Amino acid sequence: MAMRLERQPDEVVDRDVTLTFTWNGRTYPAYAGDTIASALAACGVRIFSRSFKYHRPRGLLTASYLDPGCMVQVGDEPNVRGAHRLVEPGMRVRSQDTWPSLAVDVKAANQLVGRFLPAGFYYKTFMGPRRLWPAYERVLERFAHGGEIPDLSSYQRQDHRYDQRHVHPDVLVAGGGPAGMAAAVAAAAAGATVLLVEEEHALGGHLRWGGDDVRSALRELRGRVETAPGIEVLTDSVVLGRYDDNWVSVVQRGLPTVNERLVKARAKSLVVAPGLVERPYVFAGNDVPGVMLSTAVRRLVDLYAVKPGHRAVVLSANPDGDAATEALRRVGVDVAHVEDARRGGDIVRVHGRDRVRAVELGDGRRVDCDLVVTATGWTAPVSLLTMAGAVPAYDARAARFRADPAQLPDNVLATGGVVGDGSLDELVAHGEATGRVAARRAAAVGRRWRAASPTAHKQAGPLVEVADDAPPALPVDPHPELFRARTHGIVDFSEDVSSADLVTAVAEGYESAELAKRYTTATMGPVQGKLETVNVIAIIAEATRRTIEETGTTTWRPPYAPVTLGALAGPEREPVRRSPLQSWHDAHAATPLVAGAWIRPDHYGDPAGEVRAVREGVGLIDVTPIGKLDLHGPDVPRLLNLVYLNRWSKLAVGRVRYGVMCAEDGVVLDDGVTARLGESSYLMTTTSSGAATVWEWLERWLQTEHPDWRVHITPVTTAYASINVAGPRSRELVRRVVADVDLDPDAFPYMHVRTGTVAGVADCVLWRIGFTGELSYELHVPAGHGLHVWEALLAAGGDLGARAFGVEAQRILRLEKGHLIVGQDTDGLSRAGSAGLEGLVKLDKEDFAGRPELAWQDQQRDYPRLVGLRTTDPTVVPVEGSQVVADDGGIGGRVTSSRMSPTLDRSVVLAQLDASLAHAGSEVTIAMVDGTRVTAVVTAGLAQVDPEGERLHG
Amino acid sequence: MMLIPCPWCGPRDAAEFAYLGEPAPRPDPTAASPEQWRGYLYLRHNVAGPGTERWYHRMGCRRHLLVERDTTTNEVRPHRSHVGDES
Amino acid sequence: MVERGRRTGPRPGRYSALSLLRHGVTGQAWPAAWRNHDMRRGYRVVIIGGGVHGLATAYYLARNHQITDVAVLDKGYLGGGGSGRNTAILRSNYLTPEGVRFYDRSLQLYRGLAADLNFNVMFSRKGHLTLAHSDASLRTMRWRAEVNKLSGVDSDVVGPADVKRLVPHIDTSDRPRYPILGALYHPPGGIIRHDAVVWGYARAADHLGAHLHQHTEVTGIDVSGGRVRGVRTTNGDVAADVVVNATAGWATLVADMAGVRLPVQTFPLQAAVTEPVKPFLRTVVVSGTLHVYVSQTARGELVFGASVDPFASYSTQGSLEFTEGLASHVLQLMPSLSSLRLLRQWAGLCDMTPDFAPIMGPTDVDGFLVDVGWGTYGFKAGPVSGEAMAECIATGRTPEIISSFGLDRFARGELLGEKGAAAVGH
Amino acid sequence: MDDTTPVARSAISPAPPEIVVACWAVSGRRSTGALTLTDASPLAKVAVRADPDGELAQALGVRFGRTSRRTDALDSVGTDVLVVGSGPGEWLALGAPGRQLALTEQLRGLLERRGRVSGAASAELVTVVDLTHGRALMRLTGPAAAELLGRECAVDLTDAACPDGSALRTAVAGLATDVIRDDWDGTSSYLLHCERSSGQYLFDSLLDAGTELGVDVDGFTTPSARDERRTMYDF
Repeated sequence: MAMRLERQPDEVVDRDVTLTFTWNGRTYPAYAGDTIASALAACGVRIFSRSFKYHRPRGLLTASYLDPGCMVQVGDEPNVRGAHRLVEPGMRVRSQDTWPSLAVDVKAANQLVGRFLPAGFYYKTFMGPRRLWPAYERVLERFAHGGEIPDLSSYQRQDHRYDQRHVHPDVLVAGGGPAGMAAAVAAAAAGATVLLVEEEHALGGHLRWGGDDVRSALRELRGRVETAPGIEVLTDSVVLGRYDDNWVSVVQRGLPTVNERLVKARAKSLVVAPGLVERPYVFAGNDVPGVMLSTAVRRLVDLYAVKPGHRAVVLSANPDGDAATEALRRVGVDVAHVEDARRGGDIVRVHGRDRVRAVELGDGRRVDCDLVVTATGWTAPVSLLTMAGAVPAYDARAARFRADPAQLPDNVLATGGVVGDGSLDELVAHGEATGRVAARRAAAVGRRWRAASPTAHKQAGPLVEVADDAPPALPVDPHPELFRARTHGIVDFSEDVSSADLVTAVAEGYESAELAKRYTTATMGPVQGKLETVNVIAIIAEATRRTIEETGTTTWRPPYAPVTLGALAGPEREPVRRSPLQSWHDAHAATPLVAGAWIRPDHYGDPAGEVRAVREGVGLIDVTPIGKLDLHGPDVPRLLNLVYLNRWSKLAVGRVRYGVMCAEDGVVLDDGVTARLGESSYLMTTTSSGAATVWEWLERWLQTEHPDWRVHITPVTTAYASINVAGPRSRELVRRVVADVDLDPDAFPYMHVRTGTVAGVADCVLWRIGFTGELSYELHVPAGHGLHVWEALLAAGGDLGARAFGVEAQRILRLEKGHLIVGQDTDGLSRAGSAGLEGLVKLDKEDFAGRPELAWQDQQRDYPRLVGLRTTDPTVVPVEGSQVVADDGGIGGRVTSSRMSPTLDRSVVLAQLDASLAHAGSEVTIAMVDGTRVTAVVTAGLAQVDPEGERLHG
Repeated sequence: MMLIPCPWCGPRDAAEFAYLGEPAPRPDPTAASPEQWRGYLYLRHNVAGPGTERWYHRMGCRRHLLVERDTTTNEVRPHRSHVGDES
Repeated sequence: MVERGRRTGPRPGRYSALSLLRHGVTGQAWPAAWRNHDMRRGYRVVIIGGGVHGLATAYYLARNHQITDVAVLDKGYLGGGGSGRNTAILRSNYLTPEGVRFYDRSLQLYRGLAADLNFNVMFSRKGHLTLAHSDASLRTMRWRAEVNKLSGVDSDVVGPADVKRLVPHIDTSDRPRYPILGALYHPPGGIIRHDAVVWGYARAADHLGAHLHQHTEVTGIDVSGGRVRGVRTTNGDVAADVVVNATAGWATLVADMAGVRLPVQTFPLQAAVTEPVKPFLRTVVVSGTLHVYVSQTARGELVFGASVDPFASYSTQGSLEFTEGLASHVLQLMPSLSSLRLLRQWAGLCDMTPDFAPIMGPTDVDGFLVDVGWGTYGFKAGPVSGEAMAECIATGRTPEIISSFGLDRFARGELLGEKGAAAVGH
Repeated sequence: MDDTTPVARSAISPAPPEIVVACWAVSGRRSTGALTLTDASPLAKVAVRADPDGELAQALGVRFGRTSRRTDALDSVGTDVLVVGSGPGEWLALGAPGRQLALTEQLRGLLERRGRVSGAASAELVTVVDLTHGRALMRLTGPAAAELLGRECAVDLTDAACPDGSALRTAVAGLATDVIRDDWDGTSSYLLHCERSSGQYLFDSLLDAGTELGVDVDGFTTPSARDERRTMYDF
């Protein structure tokens, strides 16, 4: 550790703990608390990456998270901020984007041709011939800048854990510098719960490298934070965004259990205290390793005890530059020259390629050195303030954009450097006053919310809104306006965009700041403008001969800091729904079928055999996902009349009826059967995918159009396990397990409902309906007993050939019978007539959903129809989605459902056809997916098996 | 994430609600002309600014409610018909 | 706005590798890509909206119909709306024959655009893969593929093994929740540099004589006797024979100025981009079920999009829940991306129609035309829309290729069936 | 209940050992952890709908957002019934396992017993539905319970906003769930009530979210354990 200094008073490294890690395959030592960059810099490493476009060597610039020159690959994690990430034992760190090595980068040849690659050069060439562009594209891709993501095969889920947490602080303080800490303490003292979020690894902000003068103040502030009740501190955490109603996202890094955590806060007050970000200076060679900001110097020296160079030249425009000079001198760096920008000093050029050799001053003098330090001004990171609605304005006197706190909503306040300057005492006083206001406003919001919420105990007295006493204004110090020297240099270090590029863009007509940025890609890289945005605007202003104010404002889009997809996603939470019979399906090798959130058995290995069992004997299918709604009240018939196409006024107790619902545009919405169980009790079923939609649809009619109707709806889909027992021998089977219901066809005919005891389970509902076209009983069993009844049925029906059938067999059975599936045999434009449902539409009812559209459809004849098709070649099964081709070559319809029928031993097909083709007996042509054509004839009805319905009614 | 002022549950995250949009009065289904009916189906004012809209508290009390929202800022207030319902 | 006449110099020089070299050697500055003009008192055609639709309309008016007395007005900078906020995906695998034919023409124009405009728009034919996670979506994809094939568009349903081959990072294992049952593969689809399309059209339209007026907001539209007379702007009143509403996000507000009501609601559409990583994703990947689409740019960034926000709004602030949903859905598909970082999110405004198809052509006000209601798929239709709108203006007749997109279809109750393919199908 | 009554199964698979309590197959596991999750699905669960300001609301004496533990006439056996104001004009009554029929009858008869005739046209519409089999119910207990729920639920569950005796419905792990604060002997405890088919999902999600906090599965307590500590019957 050749560049490691002797122990520094404020250092954060623990010299008692030495770790090792590798950098590009070589082992390096580090102390606990070192960042990757500080450990490497302590060992004399100066180059950490290559730049994006020209592959110029890059060293440390800010020595912070924002450092654009220190993006590295750590294990399988790309784009790690090496100047922020702490070294862990055994860490494998590699440089990114270098070939063959960091020291010798072949792509650096781009530097030599840079003059031919001006901003936007790629727009100006390779327009043709067209076939050459893809080849060039591949070359461009090689220059993609960044690390590598792991292959799926090598990705270990357990090494990549992320989670999330919701918090509800009264006050959230973004930034743990002096003002932020003071705000947190004052808010807590006023009774608020506080979340204090700090980006760095410790609280303190710039006090951490402030030296002797502020050391005791820092200790005291930290002590107050620690002892104050109700403050939770998150370090190595960043507020990413402020969204509607103070919904604030925070990423928490460096946790032992998870890679990253997303903290989602509903903050009653947000205090924005991010301090200031030091701004680089634009001049020729400003990206040569060895050029760094004054804050980088102080971080390296004070926090990590690393000597940034041997011989330095400092360009200082402010006290922080002077302090950096002091720090350098203190640790024995030879400060060869200090150029004071406040007195017109300037530097115009750095000499050297992979390291600083010398610097040329404004007056032409040349000074040999290996370190150039600039302190030319600050950027206020107003991101959270702009997200809250503030529009930052340029303040020429302070040489930075500032946000006017008056533009902020009541629940957002700002303190510290982002607002103004001032002594430490002034900053702390401002923070405290801001914290108090934040706490008071939060208390008022909390009282309002609790008063509106039925869970909290009601407030005793009326709400008292407390008057604000606004914090005193912070002074704003004058600062010289320094953006660019008279030479051109890099403006956006991550994107390798120079000031010359911006000038070119403006000259070519891209005068708006937004256009110039887009044309050059300035501010689009990983740093997202935090370092360069003000310089960019200043240079565009200069090029367009406008003022900075006229040129624009700084735009900051969330997130403020990059955040992993893993943290945003959190742990995987995708609700799934399981039937009470699922364990049986799993144990019997059912092939699972994902249907919405439900997992269903598609088949048990032999769908055709399952079909035959139903047609010939008896089969059982788990239909639990069918939606079920308990409807109760005297006005249920009115509701049914309104939502169904057909009439429901006279449904007798014990009867079941089929109904179809349409939306107000007449398009088919859902279908199902509804039973009348008692005088004012009904049980409605819906399709399984439509269950939630139908429930909301009914509630919508009741709540918004007919609030006077007396109907209660209770969703009971999974109160029952639903088992359909289908087949000619179903009655025989059901009789064996049901004692208290007369199953005689006359006593319990088709489309009737009974309640009874099944296999010892009371309160079961039995319907006689038949989606499969067979005699069948649908048993709705209290869900906890579903498995018992299912197993009892299978056991009782062994000699009848009873077996389970899955969704696939059911689809075949219903298709043979010509029963449609809403959403498959209908689409988003199918009105009732197009689904073969004209007969259900009762236009003599005064009102029902979609009535006018269906009345108008009834008057025209040219709408598409659902028909059955019989292919000329019975072995041909046109795939669902196959198109029917009209005589003119256009599309005349499509196959909506098709299967090989085990019952008929030929294909069965439903299709939606144009009216002109949809006559029984007409021959149509189907385009098969392999390009061949087959013919088919439109059948008389939709049902191919038992069109008379004898089996069903048996 | 916006807070929707549910008149029954208090302020809740918008993600708990379904947005049903600007309410349109339903014409008389027996007398409406095609223009009137399709206006009801398809035409909305699409205001840029404060407007009234309906939401459904799907994850909560399952009640429909009205709010006033400024569509340019997403500032939400309870609709006047709900103000004073619950104190 | 103060007219800044200092750049009325030579028309833009031709771009080529040779000219790049020459400028590199001589250090000579490039001419401006377009010029600033004084606003005339009147134009034959005023186009409201300086995005890809408006600029393409101006370009084809001049190129195909020799109509150059044209002004394009934009309240901000060129391409600052949807044209600069979309995810730049091109495809033509729509569901209806009308849709397929229309977007296929657009793709055809896009393929020749770089040469046509002398501006490299960097069309990258990556192929476009729409994943199916259920039987129902597989069925819809087969339907789309068959319609596409009959219209001569390269599109087919492929199996999980093909998906894996095209995108090795996709998890095609037997996961319970969103299994990958197959995909609709559309090799001609891809991505393009959206800003370059805007700039290329702007430069070419300017070159042919159209006037581009940035930072000029339309504040009113003059209509009398049932026909349009001109527009009022923040830059003065302008008479016009034809006014075209080619805006997105503000379509209803602009139409209201002419007294025309549109069945449009405005929803934000959000997008996001990650930090760059080495290229690994060669294909555009879409999952309608998971509401996500993703592609990797030549710069290495992943660009993500989703479906529109769940509620109407004119706010482009963006939301956290969008990025959360996006990330969780992307990781469902490609779990090994978990340590990749999201860099930036943004939002644009989409004018949604009831049937997810646009509204194009004449209105009840003579001379007031619309090219609106573009939902989430306006960018990919830019060239063909410009071409068709230009023809519509020049001939006074609605070209056949947009005849099914007329405003009157809603009152007739004859909606188009594009919803299934357009809702999230980028 | 006689011996022939079949054993009912909850939506949540019991952690071993599996035992039968009150004709429900449940977990007999005993945890001494500080944060426990228990499948309480065997409890009788009865939903009530009525006018939020009507007579039944008065008779129940619980408003939306709050709970009340009653030992009075609601259940003739005299075990506790927890009446939850689960929505505007909605209540959820939780009772001892197997008591759902009795509880349903009691609730249906509540107004009659107050001298009302249910058939009368002017009578308030009251709906009572037994949801014992239709819902999953679990109890999360421990000082860190709110913190665990904060991983999966966006609503403020701090004491000021959600004190003991609170009831609300919101999304937990993306699922519509009744969250009922019902402390045990001063220890934070929440009942979570959701649609049955997603019960296992919710249970697993809470276990996953609580790994870091040390959440442990505790079984459904038997009546004989009643003397030793509060049981699920007391819920």
